[in-house]
Amino acid sequence: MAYAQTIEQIRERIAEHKRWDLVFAIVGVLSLIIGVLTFVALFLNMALEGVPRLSLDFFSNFPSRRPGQAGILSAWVGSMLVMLVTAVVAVPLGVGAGIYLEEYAPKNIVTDIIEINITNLAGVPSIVYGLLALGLFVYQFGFGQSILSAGLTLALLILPVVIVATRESIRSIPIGIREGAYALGATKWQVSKDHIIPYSMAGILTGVIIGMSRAIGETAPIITIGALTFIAFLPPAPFSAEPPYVSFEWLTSPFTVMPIQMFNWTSRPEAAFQVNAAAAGFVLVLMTLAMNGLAIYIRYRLRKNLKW
Amino acid sequence: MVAVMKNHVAEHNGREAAPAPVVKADARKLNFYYGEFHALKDLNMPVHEKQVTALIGPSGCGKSTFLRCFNRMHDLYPGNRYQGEIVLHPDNVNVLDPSVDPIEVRMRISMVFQKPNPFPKSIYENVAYGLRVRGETKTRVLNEKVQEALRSAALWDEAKDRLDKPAFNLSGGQQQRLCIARALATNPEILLFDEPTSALDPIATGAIEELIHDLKHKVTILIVTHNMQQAARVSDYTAYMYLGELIEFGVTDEIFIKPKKKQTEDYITGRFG
Amino acid sequence: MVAVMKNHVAEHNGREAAPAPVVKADARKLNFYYGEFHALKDLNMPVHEKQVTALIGPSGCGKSTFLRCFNRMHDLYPGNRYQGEIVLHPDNVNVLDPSVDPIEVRMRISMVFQKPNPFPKSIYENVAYGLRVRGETKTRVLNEKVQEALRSAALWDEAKDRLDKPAFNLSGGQQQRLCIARALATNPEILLFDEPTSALDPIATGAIEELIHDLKHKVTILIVTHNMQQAARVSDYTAYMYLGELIEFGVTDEIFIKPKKKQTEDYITGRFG
Amino acid sequence: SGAAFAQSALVKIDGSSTVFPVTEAVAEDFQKAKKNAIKVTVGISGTGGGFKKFCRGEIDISNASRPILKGEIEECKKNGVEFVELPVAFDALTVVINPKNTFAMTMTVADLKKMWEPAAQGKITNWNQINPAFPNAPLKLFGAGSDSGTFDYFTEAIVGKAKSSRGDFTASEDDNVLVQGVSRDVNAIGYFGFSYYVENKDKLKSVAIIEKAGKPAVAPSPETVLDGTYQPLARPIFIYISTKAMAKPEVREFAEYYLAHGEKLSKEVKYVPLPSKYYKMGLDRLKAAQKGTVFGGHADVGVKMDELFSRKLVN
Amino acid sequence: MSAVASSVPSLLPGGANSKRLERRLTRHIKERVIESVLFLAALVSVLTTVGIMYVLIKESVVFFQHVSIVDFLTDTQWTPLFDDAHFGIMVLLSGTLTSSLVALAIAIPLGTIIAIYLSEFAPFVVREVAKPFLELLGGIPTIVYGYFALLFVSPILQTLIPGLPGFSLLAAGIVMGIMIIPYVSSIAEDAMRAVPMHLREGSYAMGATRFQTAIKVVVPAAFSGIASAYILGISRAVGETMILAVAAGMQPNLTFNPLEPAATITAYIVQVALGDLPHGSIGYQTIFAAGLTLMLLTLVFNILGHMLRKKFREAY
Ligand SMILES: Nc1ncnc2c1ncn2[C@@H]1O[C@H](COP(=O)(O)OP(=O)(O)OP(=O)(O)O)[C@@H](O)[C@H]1O
Ligand SMILES: Nc1ncnc2c1ncn2[C@@H]1O[C@H](COP(=O)(O)OP(=O)(O)OP(=O)(O)O)[C@@H](O)[C@H]1O
Ligand SMILES: [Mg+2]
Ligand SMILES: [Mg+2]
Repeated sequence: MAYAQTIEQIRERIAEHKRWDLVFAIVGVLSLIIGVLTFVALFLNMALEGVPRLSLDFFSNFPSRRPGQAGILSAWVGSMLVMLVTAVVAVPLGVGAGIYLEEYAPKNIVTDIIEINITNLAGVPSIVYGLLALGLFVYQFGFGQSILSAGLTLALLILPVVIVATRESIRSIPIGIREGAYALGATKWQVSKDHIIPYSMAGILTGVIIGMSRAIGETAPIITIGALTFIAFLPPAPFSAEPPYVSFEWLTSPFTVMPIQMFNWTSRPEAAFQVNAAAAGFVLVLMTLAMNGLAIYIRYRLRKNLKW
Repeated sequence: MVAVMKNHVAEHNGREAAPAPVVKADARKLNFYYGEFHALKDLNMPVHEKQVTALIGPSGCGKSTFLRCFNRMHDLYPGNRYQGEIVLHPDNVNVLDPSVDPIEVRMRISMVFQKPNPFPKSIYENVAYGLRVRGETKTRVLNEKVQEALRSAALWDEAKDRLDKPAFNLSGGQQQRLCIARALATNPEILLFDEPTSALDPIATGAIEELIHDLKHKVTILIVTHNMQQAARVSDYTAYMYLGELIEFGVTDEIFIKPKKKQTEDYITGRFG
Repeated sequence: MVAVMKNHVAEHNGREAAPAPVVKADARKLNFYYGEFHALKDLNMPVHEKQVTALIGPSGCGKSTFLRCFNRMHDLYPGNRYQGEIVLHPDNVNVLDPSVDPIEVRMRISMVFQKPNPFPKSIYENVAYGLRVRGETKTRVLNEKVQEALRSAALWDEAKDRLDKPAFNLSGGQQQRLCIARALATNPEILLFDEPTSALDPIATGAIEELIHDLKHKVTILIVTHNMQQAARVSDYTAYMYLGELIEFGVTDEIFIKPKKKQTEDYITGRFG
Repeated sequence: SGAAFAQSALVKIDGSSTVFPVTEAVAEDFQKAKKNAIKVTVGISGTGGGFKKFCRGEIDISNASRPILKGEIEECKKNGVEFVELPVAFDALTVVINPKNTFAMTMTVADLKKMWEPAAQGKITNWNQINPAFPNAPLKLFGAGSDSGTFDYFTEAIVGKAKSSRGDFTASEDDNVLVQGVSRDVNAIGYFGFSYYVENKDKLKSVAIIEKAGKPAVAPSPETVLDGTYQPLARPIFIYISTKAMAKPEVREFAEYYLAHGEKLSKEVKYVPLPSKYYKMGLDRLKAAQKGTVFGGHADVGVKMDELFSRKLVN
Repeated sequence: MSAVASSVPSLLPGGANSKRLERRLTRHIKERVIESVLFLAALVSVLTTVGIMYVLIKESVVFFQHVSIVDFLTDTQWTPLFDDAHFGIMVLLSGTLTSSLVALAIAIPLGTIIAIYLSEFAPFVVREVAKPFLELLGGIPTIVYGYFALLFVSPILQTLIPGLPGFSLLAAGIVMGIMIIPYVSSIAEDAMRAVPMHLREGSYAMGATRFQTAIKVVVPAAFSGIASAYILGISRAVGETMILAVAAGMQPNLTFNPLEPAATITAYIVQVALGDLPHGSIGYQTIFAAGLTLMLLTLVFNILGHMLRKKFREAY
């Protein structure tokens, strides 16, 4: 009141500012719509083209030169197995690294290097991981173009994502819980295994699944490893009825994955293969969707039990 | 209930603080640094066995810092530095000595925090955690000790039918008593409280104060509070701190009735802080 | 400094609280709900012009909730609901009326928070923020008002050589004074303080209390504190709240010397809380 | 056990993406014929990638869209890998234009050279610079990626020197991308494998090629390739079989199956099969385990069909 | 001191000293072992970088024995596989940078706007639904985006910009930008939401509107996190492969004009990886030199980002 401006002037100002609020809200919604519409357009496009092609046969057939008989059996099985290796490698490594950095790491130059390194790795192009894998896993270690090589490559690729998610999740645990455990005489490892890991599981799993949904669609690094495309058989089963019951032979088996199968089909001359590619793409996006849905569900379930 | 408590305390302070008590722990020339910041300056103070010692002083004077030296909580964060000693009797160990394992110190000296911090586990598992950490696995022993601790923390009746329910379903005051039970389950020699009631409502506060009074017969207690009335009600000895220094230490009644230092008097009468 | 302050306040309370003051704002049958939770119950209370009114009461009684009704802070979160009125004089506007723009209310009624919360900007820009929000762009006007506000907040001497430095470089007490300067720069009609010193050390606290005392001549002040001594020192009127209700309201000296209600007395004498 | 069986009965093939469709078709039928007792994998690491693995002994058969080169032969020698060279089909590189283009239906090799030689870079940018009869319209070029056998062959055949080309054209490893490019631009011209043209006849038009002045314009078709008149852009494609791998019955069986059914299957995937007798000759070469290449480590152009078997094998 | 140490075993009441000592020792050893294992897990990321650098440098060294670094950096032509070979990485770099700039010109403003909108404006439900939905954009195989750019976006652009070729950095860049939006918006939004509420309340209490609060207080306070989002977006743009391989034209063209077709480093690498080149040839080694360039490029961005974040790290 004592202020130079009258109430009327202030109201005018406010009205003017609120117009900006409105303008921005509209721009925001529009931007959001651009993103969402692109997704919907891509998805519908694939769905319209690919869905008619979907049938049980499409999932249970091997690739074929005849588009009508070609299926994605080896591709989806391959993708699943590669993802399995990726998860089995990336989760313990990522969680271990995350715990080390949050709970154990002293403030020194080694820790700094590791930290900078992780941010940096998150930005390294996936194709460069392909070059690493080709030089290291395929040749140096002699794993060849196997499920193992591909799984390891993708595991390294998503490792930064898992580490970052783990750390974020650990950081959200209130300091009081941690101190409460230490005050009872728990050791670092006891605190980590009894508290830190269980309570941060929701965040960790979310990170893992986000990483995996990126990995499952990756084409470039697997092409660089040397992609196999015609695989009309499945890797040996991991379990058998006779001793030793469990076999790891599938790890070294040749394989193909969904994006490679898609890539192969898109570069075929016959138009019918383009339809197959769309159908495979549709399935792949559904797989990603399912994984994301799973992530949301897990997050919801686990968070429900955590209140602080 | 408030009235009952008052009587309790008054009667008690008058009767029991008199006989010269045994020293359970002894801070000697204790200095503490948060990196460059000198948070505790040359503290000398005894903690008497099976008595309640209260630490009072304005915010930021170093009460929590002092308390957390006793169970080496500061070891958890880098850059912290102790100097001097806190000697634990009867075995005469300096708990601050680097060669002493902080984990063993914490097994002997338990702590209850300002905000109730139960683990997101069941009530039972919360209380049993300290025992499990010590490697106890026998269900019979665990059951027994959990029950005993919950009884001591006056929570047994409220909790006995829901031991496997999440601790978060308890009210704030119950949660704080659960944290006390958790600290008691391992039979600590000293129990540290850092403003245990500041997050609680008056009724829960009364219950905790009563509990502290009852526990005194079992364990040595050191409590930080910035509620002077609370210090007067529950403690046998009071230490007044200011800017990292121990200004005055003595029997609670004396400190509150006729403090030796002007500074203490100003604080207690509310002239500042 | 503490001593000086005391004199100030005593002299002041004795001399100035007497003449019947003008009502600046008036809460009438105020109810407030956090979703289902009924946090304020039928509050009726006047706020007197150019006087300091203190809200006291145990933790969780609704002091902050009440204070934040005055500038419609609760509008920021979904699910909150007001009932009743807070009428602002002399123009007799009910600030809680949905047709009243909360932004306009906030332009008239400023607030200082518990934890100093300067913006990540320079000292100058922090103080100028409210003016810029109002569309002031003239450098001359801004300079003048910033200087005036910093002087009123007793920060000018410390800040004048570093106006373009980040506000984060200030100490806690300086940051809080900066937040006061920020709130003052727009000449608010009422200034709300929510425990403005609880994050500060005793010396910074003293400085802020002195400042509040000086500001009273310029602006109507409503302050939440859970330090009763502080309420006694700085306020002309005191309201005691408990569990969302206003238990007692009156001239500070009377409330502290002979409260009408037993409940108020118990709280003030520290029998609980 | 089953696992051991899987291990021994695996045929590993890798290499050119150009040869892939033919080999894939053979592999598919072969596996069916063997009731899946023998497994076959076919990769697409490119001819170069295929030979690299082949010479390291990692794979049994290499798909190649060009003959093996000197360096690769040496690499193989170093590792003691010897091979049998088998031509399996023809690919007719097809020069295509937009269907709306009515002026460039036939072109001479000289015209194409003018268009593609390195000297043309940045200078020949308009159709009427090729031939004054052509309209005044910008020239848009589409071609194979410079790392491909197709590129090598085209440059050698048209410009006269392998890998000698202008650089300012749109290149892609994926021929569908080129199909898109040419079909959407009236002024475009490009080249790729015959099968892509066949599948996209509605979007593209092929250019009839005049090899030399005085010769007739010949459009690509299975017939013109077989009778040898579509020159110089018809090229043979090969598989190379490691002699060591031939010791394995499944590899040998596969190779024999390839030659027995190659004619039918390559036609099915829109490649131009060799005349029947050449598959017979290939089978003989396989049975006799005649090692080496007839090209002496160069990527020759315009090899006559019978030269594939009549020339001397060197290894 | 040593006297104290010897009295330690009696720290816990009851029980034999030697047994206690032994238990402490096992506990100590167990803790050390676990710490070492966890440290090794953390070290894997460093080893990955070392591995990448080793592989790239090993092959690049051979390459640079044949091609001088000066030529590599200054030549204006990139025809490594031609008869007349030139190795001017600038050509690929120009394509990489131009396409990235186009992508970032889309992703950074849109991503930031979406982040601000979601964090400061959107109702709870919109935010909870829109965010995972947007993140799905990142889960679509990039090859699908490639064809989207070529078959959908390119024709539209051609009608808007007459004379635009069917393949262009613009079309590829725009689609790449859309693909990157979720990376930018998601991280930026996290950063904004981490800004403590009391800062926002401070601004609202001054009578600021949502927009003013968002722009003047939240964004500056979250700047270091927003910078991380941008850096990650840049890295993604620079490293994106399949979209460019399909839609950008693969024409080694030294140009900064987005309306032209051009080749990028990544597109070149994947092209060669699929091609018919003999391995071990100079042509083949170019992909490692190109990969090294790419790696160094992202490294520079990341280090810049790290420094930027350090400088702007807020202490609220
Ligand atoms: N981790 C830390 N790093 C640096 N300084 C610290 C840290 N923790 C506390 N301090 C400082 O040490 C001093 C003592 O803090 P302490 O928490 O012990 O105070 P307190 O007496 O418990 O106060 P309160 O009543 O507010 O809890 C304060 O000045 C505080 O700012
Ligand atoms: N956002 C919220 N949602 C639901 N309940 C709330 C919310 N904020 C506060 N409350 C509840 O409203 C009551 C009053 O809270 P308020 O913060 O006003 O108390 P206070 O008197 O300021 O206490 P303190 O001294 O601890 O600041 C408390 O019971 C509190 O739990
Ligand atoms: Mg404290
Ligand atoms: Mg409050």
